[in-house]
Amino acid sequence: MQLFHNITVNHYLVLSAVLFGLGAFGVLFRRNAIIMFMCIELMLNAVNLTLVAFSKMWNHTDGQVFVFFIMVVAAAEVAVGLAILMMLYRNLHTTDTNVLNKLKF
Amino acid sequence: MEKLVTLVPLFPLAGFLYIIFFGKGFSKGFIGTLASSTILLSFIVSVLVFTTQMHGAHPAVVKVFDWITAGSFKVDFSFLVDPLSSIYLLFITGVGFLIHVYSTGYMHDDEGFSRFMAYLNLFVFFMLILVLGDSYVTMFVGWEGVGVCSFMLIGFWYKDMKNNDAAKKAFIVNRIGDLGLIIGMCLLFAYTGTLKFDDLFISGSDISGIPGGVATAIGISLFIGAMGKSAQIPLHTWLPDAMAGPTPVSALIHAATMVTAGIYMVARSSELYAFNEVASQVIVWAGILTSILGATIALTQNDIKKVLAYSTVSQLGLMFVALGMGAYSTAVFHVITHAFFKALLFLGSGSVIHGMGGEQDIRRMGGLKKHMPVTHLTFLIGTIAIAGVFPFAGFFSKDQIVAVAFEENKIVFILSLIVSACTAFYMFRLYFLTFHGKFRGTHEQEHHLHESPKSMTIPLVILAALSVVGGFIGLPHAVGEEMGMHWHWLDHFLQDAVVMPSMHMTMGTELLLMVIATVVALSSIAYAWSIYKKRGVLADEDKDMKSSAQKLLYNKYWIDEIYDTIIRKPVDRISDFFGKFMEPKLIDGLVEGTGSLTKATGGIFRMLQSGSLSLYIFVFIIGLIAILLSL
Amino acid sequence: MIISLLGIVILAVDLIKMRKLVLPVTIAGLIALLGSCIMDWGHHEVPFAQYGGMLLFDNYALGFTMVFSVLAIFWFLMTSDQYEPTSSKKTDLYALSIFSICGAVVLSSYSSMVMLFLGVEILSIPLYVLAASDRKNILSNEAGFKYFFLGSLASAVMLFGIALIYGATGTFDLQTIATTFATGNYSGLMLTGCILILTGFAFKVSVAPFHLWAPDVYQGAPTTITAFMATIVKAAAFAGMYRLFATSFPNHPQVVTSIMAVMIALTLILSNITAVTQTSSKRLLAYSSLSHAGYMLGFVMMSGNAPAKYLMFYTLTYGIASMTSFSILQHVSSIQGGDDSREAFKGLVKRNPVMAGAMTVSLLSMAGIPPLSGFLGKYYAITQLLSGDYLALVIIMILTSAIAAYYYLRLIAAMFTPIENAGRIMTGGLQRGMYIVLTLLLLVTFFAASLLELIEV
Amino acid sequence: MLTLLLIAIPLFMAGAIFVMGSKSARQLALITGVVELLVTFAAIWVEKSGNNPELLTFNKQWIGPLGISYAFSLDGISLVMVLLTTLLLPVIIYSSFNKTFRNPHVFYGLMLLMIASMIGAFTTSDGLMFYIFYEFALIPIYFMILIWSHAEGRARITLKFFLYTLFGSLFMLVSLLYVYQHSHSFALEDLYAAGQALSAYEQGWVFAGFFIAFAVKIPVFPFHTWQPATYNAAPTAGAMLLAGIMLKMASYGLIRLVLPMLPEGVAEYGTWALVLASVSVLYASGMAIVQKKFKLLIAYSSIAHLGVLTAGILSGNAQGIQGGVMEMLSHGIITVGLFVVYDIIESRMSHDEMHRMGGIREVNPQFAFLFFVIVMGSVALPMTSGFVGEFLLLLGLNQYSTALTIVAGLTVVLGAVYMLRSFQAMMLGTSNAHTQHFAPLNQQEKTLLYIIVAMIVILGVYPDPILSLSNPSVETLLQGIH
Repeated sequence: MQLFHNITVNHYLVLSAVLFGLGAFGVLFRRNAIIMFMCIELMLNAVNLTLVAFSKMWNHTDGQVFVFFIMVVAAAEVAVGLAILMMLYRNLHTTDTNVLNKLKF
Repeated sequence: MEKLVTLVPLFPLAGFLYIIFFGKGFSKGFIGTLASSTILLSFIVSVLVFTTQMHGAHPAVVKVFDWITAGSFKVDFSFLVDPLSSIYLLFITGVGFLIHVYSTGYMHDDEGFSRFMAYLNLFVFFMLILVLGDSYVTMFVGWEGVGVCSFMLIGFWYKDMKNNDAAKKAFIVNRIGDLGLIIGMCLLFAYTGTLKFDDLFISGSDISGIPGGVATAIGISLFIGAMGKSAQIPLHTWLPDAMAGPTPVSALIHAATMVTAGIYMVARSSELYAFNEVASQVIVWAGILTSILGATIALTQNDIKKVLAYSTVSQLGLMFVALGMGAYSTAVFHVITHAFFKALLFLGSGSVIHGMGGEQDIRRMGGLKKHMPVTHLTFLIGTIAIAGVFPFAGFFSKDQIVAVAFEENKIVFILSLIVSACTAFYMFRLYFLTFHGKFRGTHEQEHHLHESPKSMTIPLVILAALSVVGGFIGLPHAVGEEMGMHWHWLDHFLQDAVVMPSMHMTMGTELLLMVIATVVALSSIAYAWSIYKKRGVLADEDKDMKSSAQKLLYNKYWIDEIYDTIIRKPVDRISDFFGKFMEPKLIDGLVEGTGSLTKATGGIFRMLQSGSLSLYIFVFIIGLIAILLSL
Repeated sequence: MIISLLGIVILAVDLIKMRKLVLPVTIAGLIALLGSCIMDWGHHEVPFAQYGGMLLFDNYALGFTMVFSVLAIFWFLMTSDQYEPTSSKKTDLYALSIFSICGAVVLSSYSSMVMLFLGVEILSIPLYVLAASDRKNILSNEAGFKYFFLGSLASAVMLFGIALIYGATGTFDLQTIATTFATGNYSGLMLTGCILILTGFAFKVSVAPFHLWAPDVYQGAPTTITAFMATIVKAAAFAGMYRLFATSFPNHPQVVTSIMAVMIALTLILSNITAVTQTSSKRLLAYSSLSHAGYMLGFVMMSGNAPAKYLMFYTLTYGIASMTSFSILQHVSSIQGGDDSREAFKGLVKRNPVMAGAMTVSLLSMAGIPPLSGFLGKYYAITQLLSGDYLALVIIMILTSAIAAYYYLRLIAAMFTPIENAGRIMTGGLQRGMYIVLTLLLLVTFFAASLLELIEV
Repeated sequence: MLTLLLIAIPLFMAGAIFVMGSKSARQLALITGVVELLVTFAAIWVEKSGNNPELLTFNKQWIGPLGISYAFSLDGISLVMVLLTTLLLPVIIYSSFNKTFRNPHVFYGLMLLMIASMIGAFTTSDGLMFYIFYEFALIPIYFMILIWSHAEGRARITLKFFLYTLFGSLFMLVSLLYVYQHSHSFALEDLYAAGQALSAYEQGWVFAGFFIAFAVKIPVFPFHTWQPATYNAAPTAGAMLLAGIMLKMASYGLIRLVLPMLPEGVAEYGTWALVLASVSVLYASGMAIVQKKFKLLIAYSSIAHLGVLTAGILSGNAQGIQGGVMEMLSHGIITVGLFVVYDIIESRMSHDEMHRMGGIREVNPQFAFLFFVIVMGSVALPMTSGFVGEFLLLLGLNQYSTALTIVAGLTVVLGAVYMLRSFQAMMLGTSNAHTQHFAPLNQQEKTLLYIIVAMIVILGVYPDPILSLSNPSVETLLQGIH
């Protein structure tokens, strides 16, 4: 347990930065829309983590309140996103984003 | 009294306007009388003005109206009445009147008669403005005005493109001179702040402040203007071509009046030249060269008017010699006498041409003596006068020039003697070939031969008389004393207007020079007589000209051809280059190029918008990283 | 104030029932909103706080709300004939658009990062749907998807930024943040956060290099929606951005400014030059609206000293112009069976003079030709930049605006080139009315610009 | 007040004509033109009489903090320019009477709109207002050419014209704003003060901005390539408006804005501009010599003349400016005259290729005579309006550089070359199959030509009213500099 006692806010920051980066790279390199959603969620969670860490640091709860907001919004976003994806799937029968290049130049 | 001078140019103008706008439907007789009478009226007024000047009235400036105002530059439209302008008035209106009368006869059968008279009136108007103007600008008005009149009159028979080309050439060559004149005026204004004669010369003499180099530049550029008008090398080529116009025009414009505008202008600026050695030398040499050139070419010409034209060129050259040597009044003297006898000769030739039904080639003439006695007699007088035989008008004026040359520069002196020798020769060649021997023209021409009507012969007679006595206004000292007459009257008359040379020549030399001049003249007359009268030699046809010298002269030193190759062709070629390449390809190409360049870059930028989501994300994140790194 | 805000929300909810009344009610609501703004105007010495001071209705907010409502009114009126009055689509459309207008209002009035975030999302989420609202049309789907996806990515980035700033300052309140780093020497955390938020906004307002989505989405989305996005949404995004930078980072370090400068330059060059090669007029207008984003960013960049009213003026005039052009484009291309190339506009002057006139004026206004208000807007932008000695930027602006004139004029020229067998295009009286009004507005605002000097924002 | 009237009348009438529709549009337009002329005369009378000058100025704060205001004032120079506009307006309108346009009310509406904005530019005493009017005048003419031209690829040509001039004037905007940064007001006198306060080097750059803008519009080599094509494409009335009045806004701008604002910039860093102007005399003359079409000849000849104009004005002394003012007036009249001649020929021959004509004088001497007078005006013969202007310009230019004067002065020679060539080719010689049925002038054409010829001659013989009108203003302008 000693191990976990000297964990400072910086560790959290690093962790969330890593998470955020992971999400970003996921978005960057995956082609499957679903996976890409996941990555974005990952990024959002990274943000949440940061906020919580900070609100602990400043020890007041604003940050944590904000986290809830984020969760709600994220949920809404995902709902919309999935709806659009459904529609897309209905028209294209795939979730590969590479096919989405009708609009160009 | 001076106020009246405004009327002098007014009459001809009125005549012009009336004929142009209301002249329709009037008889030729009426038009002719109207046109001539306007000039007569001006002549009368001129006489009045002249007499006042003769009785020593002070030079006066008569303001007509405000004209140009620009900051410190202010020019009124106003006239300067002084001895110089008044004497010019006199012979312009005088000779002008005679030639108007002559024209009523000469042009009688031409359908453009009234137009012709109108143009003549307009010309006289501008000529009067030229000599009356009290500043270079006002003078320039007349200067250009006579130019355009000569354009209209040379190209009077506009259906023949040859005439139009001659007219255009005259106008454009004159324009080159005018550019010089304009530059001269600009410089003058830049250094003195005025262009009025009385500020510059008479009262103020602001010109003393001009640095020497600039003064030379001014002198020369003004002289370039004179070259254009008075047909001096290298701008002389237009004058012979100008003979395409009706003969009265040649007489009035291209012999008596307009072409002497250059002399007038230089004389007017005598203060400027008097103390300017370089410019004066330029004038002398340009003058004497032109004189030689004209005289030599005239030796071989076979077109009666061309001969007279080249003789005019060479006479003008002599006048410039006088000017360049500081003998301004002498030049004016020669201008006047020349106006008399050259007008006479041209009108005479006109009468001949009229009689010959338009024929101008002396090789088709001969023996006209018996057919047209009056013409013959007057023409002979004119010939003697120009040849410079005592006591005809030409003798005195020319002799004065020679005398000055003797004083100033021996080489020029010799050359001027050669010129007068040539003059005597070609004039008598012309005379003999035209009036003596047997008729060489066609039969219907011979049948058609007749003496010209009174309206033409009377002016001839009057001018002949003037050519005889005209010289007495400038009798040399020696002769003057002998005859107990007023000598150098003209010089005394002009001394307020122009700078006077300091001539101190013993009577002995004066007489000697006269003798030399007379001998030269008489001997070459005799030579001409021996060839063309005694041996009855005829002028060669174009084809059988042998000696290259003869060819050279006959083709006028090929100067026109040379100009064609070194000026006209290059200009055309350059313009062509502009039109074909520079404009469409180069300049517009650059303009259009920017447009197509933009399009091209647009094409490249489009590629960024490939439409693939992954690229967009990639760019997004790269951008983000880039920014973060830039911190 | 808040009443009318709620009013819209309620209205939007109960739309689902009485469909006939939708339009009138909406308009009424918006007019009420407008009215209340005008009434509350000027009491800015005691700003009108909501939600425990998380929304702050100062003149800035009121001003922008007015801009939104004006634009919205026009938009509703012009699009009123797009859908038959009793389709469910229509009501959804209205509801969603009104929601996102709420988002816009929030964005113009937030005083806390939380509200900022919420505003952005409320603004965006309905738009994702709207963009994709043409269900059968693959292009529309694609547009919706791209927009949604990149949008959420951007909001994630923005959120991270917010989080960092929270970390650096321990508050979400704009004023407090400002005071924490009033000196202007930011901690790394703060700066990073600031940049991240900037990036997020840069995406929303579509300035380079975060603009790539915009042309595709604008082209793919139904034209009416494009009009909505290009005008109201853009205005809202800028309102939010400006508010943030004006209040929280009034004296942000040079690097931020220079980043913006680069963004502006990139945007202007890329958008204008790419626009030259466009064949589809819709996409052309998309690029043109990008280039305008460049100008508006100029105001944000100078937010230190540039009064907000110039931005308002720009958004309003630009909004009017581009809304008009989009809606005319919509008419024409629908007549031409979806063809929106320059050909489609040939001979418009014969086929419908009013339309042609309105289109011409709006295009010229966007090109910034005096005496159309577009010129004044650009003029303000340029003067702002000059006052900060960004001569290079100004030069770029001017060069590119010449390029812009090129593509606008080609469209105009097309409208005035006669064609044979030109059938007239019919427009509803309402539309015709709107066009005339808008045209006049574009002219009048130029001369009325003196009013701008009276108001204090 | 009168100034406001001058702008308001055409503005209002434009609207009125537009609303009232096609019938009697031209008559209304003509009446407007005449009324404008009368108002101008009234203004001139007020200026000359010297009492209650407040009639000539109008000043209303527009955008205070930005220092923009609706400020108009008529001094001598402006009055001459306004006179130019209002003299030519009736002529131009009347010259279009023998033509039938598709919906004329739009045509004349636009024309009057343009007139209004040009008068605005000539009379405003606010820098930005000048820019605005200057720019706005583009729009009507653009549409006039675009819609009423029959030329091939007019869309392209007009686009080029519009973009080119717009592009140029944007540089002016930058320069203007740059000075504004120091003056914080667009009132001209403030701009003058601020501009003169700049270092000569800065002034040089600001001048460059202005000059490019104006050089495109005047136009000066090498920025001229839009012009001949545009003239060629434009309906004659449009070409007249362009050449006669509109392009004068630029040269007026040189006098009104550049010289007083950036004297040192022009004097020390402006040489290149004068050189360009002088070169364009030669270049355009060369181009004019090779032209086959009369309309293009007119275009290039006017470039040549305006080259002299530009150089003379930039020499920045009283003679140059006075000459500029005079030349603008006379060049406007003469160019319009030449276009009238073109119209007459074109309407009869249905082409304007000079080498295919000839002998028209034989068939129609009256026309030939009037044409000849106009030609003489164009070659700046004394006693025509052309001379006074050109002579003063050269007089002024010479004080800057004699070399340039010689170059620019060559217009005296070359002008004669191309004008006489064309006159000879078209009018002289014997008539051919094309020309022998050259119809006599009808009443309208006679009237037009006589009016123009009268203007040319009267202004040439007695230019004093114009010169003495502008001279005081020019001198005050120059006092402002030194």
